[in-house]
Amino acid sequence: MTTPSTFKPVSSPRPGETAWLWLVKIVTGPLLFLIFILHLVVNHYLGSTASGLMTYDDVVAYFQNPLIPAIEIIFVTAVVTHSLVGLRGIVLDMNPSRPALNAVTVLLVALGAAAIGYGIWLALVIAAKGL
Amino acid sequence: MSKPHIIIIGAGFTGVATAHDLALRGCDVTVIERGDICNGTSGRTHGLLHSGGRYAVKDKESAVECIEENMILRRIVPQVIEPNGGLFIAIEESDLSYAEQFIESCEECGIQIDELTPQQALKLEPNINPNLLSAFIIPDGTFDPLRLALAFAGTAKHNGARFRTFTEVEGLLTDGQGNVNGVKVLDRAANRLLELRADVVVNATGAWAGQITGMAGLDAPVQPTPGIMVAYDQRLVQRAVNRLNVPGDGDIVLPQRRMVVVGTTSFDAENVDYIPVTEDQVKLMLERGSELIPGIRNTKPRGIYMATRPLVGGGSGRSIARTFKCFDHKETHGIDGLVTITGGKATTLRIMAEKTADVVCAKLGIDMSCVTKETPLLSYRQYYTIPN
Amino acid sequence: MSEKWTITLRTYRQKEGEAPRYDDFTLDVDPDEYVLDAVERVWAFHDRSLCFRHACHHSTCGACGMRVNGVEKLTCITILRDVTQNGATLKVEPLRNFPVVSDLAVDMGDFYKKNEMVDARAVLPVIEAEIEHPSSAWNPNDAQYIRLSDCLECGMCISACPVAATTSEYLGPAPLAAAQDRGIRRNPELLNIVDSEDGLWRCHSAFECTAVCPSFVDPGRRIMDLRKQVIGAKLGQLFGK
Amino acid sequence: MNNQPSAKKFLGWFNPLGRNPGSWAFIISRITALGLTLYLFLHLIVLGRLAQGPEAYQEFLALTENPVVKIGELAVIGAVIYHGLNGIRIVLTSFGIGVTRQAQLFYASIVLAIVGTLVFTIRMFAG
Repeated sequence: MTTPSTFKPVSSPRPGETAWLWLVKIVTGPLLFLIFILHLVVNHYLGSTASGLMTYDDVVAYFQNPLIPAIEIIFVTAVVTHSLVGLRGIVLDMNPSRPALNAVTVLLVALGAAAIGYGIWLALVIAAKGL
Repeated sequence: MSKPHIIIIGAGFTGVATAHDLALRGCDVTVIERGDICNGTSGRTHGLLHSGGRYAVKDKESAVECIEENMILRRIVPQVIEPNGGLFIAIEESDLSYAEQFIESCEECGIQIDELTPQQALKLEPNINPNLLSAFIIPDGTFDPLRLALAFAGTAKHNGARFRTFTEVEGLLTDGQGNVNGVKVLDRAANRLLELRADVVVNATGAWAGQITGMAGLDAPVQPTPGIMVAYDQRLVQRAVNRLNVPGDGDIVLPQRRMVVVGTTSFDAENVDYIPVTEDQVKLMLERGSELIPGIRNTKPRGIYMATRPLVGGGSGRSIARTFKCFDHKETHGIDGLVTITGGKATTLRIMAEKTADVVCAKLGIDMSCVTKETPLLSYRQYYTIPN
Repeated sequence: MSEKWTITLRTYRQKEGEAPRYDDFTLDVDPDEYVLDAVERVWAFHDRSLCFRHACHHSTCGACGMRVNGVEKLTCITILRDVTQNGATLKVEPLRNFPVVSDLAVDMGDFYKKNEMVDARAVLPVIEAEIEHPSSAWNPNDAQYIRLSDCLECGMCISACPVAATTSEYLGPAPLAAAQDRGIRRNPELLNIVDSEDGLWRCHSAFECTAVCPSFVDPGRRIMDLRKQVIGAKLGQLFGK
Repeated sequence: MNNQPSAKKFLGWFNPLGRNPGSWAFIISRITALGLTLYLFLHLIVLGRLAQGPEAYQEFLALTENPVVKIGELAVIGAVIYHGLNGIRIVLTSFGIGVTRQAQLFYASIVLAIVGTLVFTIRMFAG
């Protein structure tokens, strides 16, 4: 065994980015891919317009089955989370200072919450239109 | 009285070991190296942690030094050593006839050896020459040259020594009466000339020792004697494998990381800065190496290089005693302030440093004795973790 | 060995306070020689001020890593024939992502410190070799033998790594590979070092490190395995194992 | 050539010189990620029209007939297929599966992304 190192490391690694953040990306990723395939097929093959897109009435009808808004909500939550955690990873690669990183993190969380909130609201509004 | 300042020229094995020793004896040490640590002969040494077996018959003094230092290095710097032992194997009748005096001399020098039957030897090392006639186990080992030096250099730095790499000595500074009291150096990274004063200048430049003593108008009786080494890309043995006979060409094969390294040859050379590899010597290594380990024939060379031994004294090639000399130029030429250390082998770097440090301390009236035998070295990475 | 080529060695030069430049040296070489031999000849016969790091000349010390025609190579084992042709120009530059000391020599201080931080193993039992390769012809009863580790600490994986290019804080492939080699379960103190902003999770699976590693370490694969070890350890912590 | 790492060097991510497949996977993943994040938020905003009633949504639908928008949408589809598959490549290699074939997994991601995009090109233009 080499003698214990008696020195202070070049920079003690900044705690924060732990396995959980990475796991969030890694769990939402494949989930997103599955839902995405569904999303793609539905929007390009089931709609009544020539190119397969859905008209207003198609969308409202589609949202009547309560399962659909549920999936859409999971979808928007997962995709917003995945993309913003990823974006933070890109920002990390720009080696921001600790305060700058915290600011970016707060901003991303706020943006994410807003987008997810808005997504859920939108899904419920559309579903409600059909009642 | 402030600490005496010692300048050591050359950061090969002897230079860094002397820096380590003097740093422990209360000296302020500066090591000047024109390249980086170990970029001369020391870097390209074969890497054999010598048991002394090769020299037991003809050079007992060397053999005893080797076995003692071998054991000390295993204790103080295990992190750079493959301590798996060695084999002397006899392939032909002439090898066998060497066995008797070999056993006697090894015992005389305190080198522990055991004879093995060919079957026993093949069981331990299946890749050695299957029709060997006899074999002896011996406490050889191998090491990583750069890391052995870095371990000494790092520990020296930890104890206050400073290292100036990429700094080349252009001339010696004198005090007017011809005594050396410093060096004129060119910092090659910054292209700046500097003058550094010192109480004693130690010339530890190995095969290049003559260039430094030349600056003081002296010549150093060092006979640069290069030899070839060929590294092959498979680790076929766990132990060092030596040919049981008088020292000859290509008579040692060492394992190192995932390679085996065959060495060496011996010839004279003048310009030591660059020794080209010659095809015939490469073929010779393959031939001799595969006599010991036939498997080498179906490996590929990974690195081929020349290393220049700083043999002491006149005379050519192998016959010079393989020990080392420490010259205090005050006694030899009446020039104070300059000490030259040359000769010796990698394994004996600690004792060479001890003797040199003794000479330096005697000149400066420091009556501290050497403690490096019992001082474990720090991790070799400490050389880089401690700022210069 | 006897064939003769004439090549131009375009060498990166930088002295303190001077702008970097490239010097061309025309050399007669033997194509079976190594790139390091050519560089050393430039120092010996053409320009004594050339600074470069080299020691063992047979891939055990890790000092002579350089970028040869833009690709990281251990110059002591890179044969000229494999990287250039007769009459061609061979560009030699220092490794990326390390401070340049001068010319081709870089300062490996930070990198060695990170290896020291994870206490990378310098020697290990012979049979522990994650990568089986003909070069490892050892048999099971060699268990008690010790050998020097595969990692030469040559720094080329850090030079090739796109993440290491963005910050010197990043631990880097070799130290992460060394942490994997030591194992999180056997050395729990490693968890906080590697499971951090400058550690494991910055790796973007470019596998450039594995592409340039000259010495059977395959840091890319080891980082991936380290992810498994860390996730296991974290889940273990969560469920109080 | 400033040799040291620095944050300003993030353009270096996209430097194709002497890169191996793994780096291309990383570069294209990062480009598609940035594109997709931008598209995601535009997509969410545009879909807001559904809440404003049929006319607003109809107006938006007309927009999607424009070939330039269709090509844009195809790019998004290609990007998502590639980014998704490469993500799965990273998940697999992170758990030790296919590590020695990571380059082939990357090539597969590219090929499938192109094939997927072609399928939808036919679907959207041939109709």
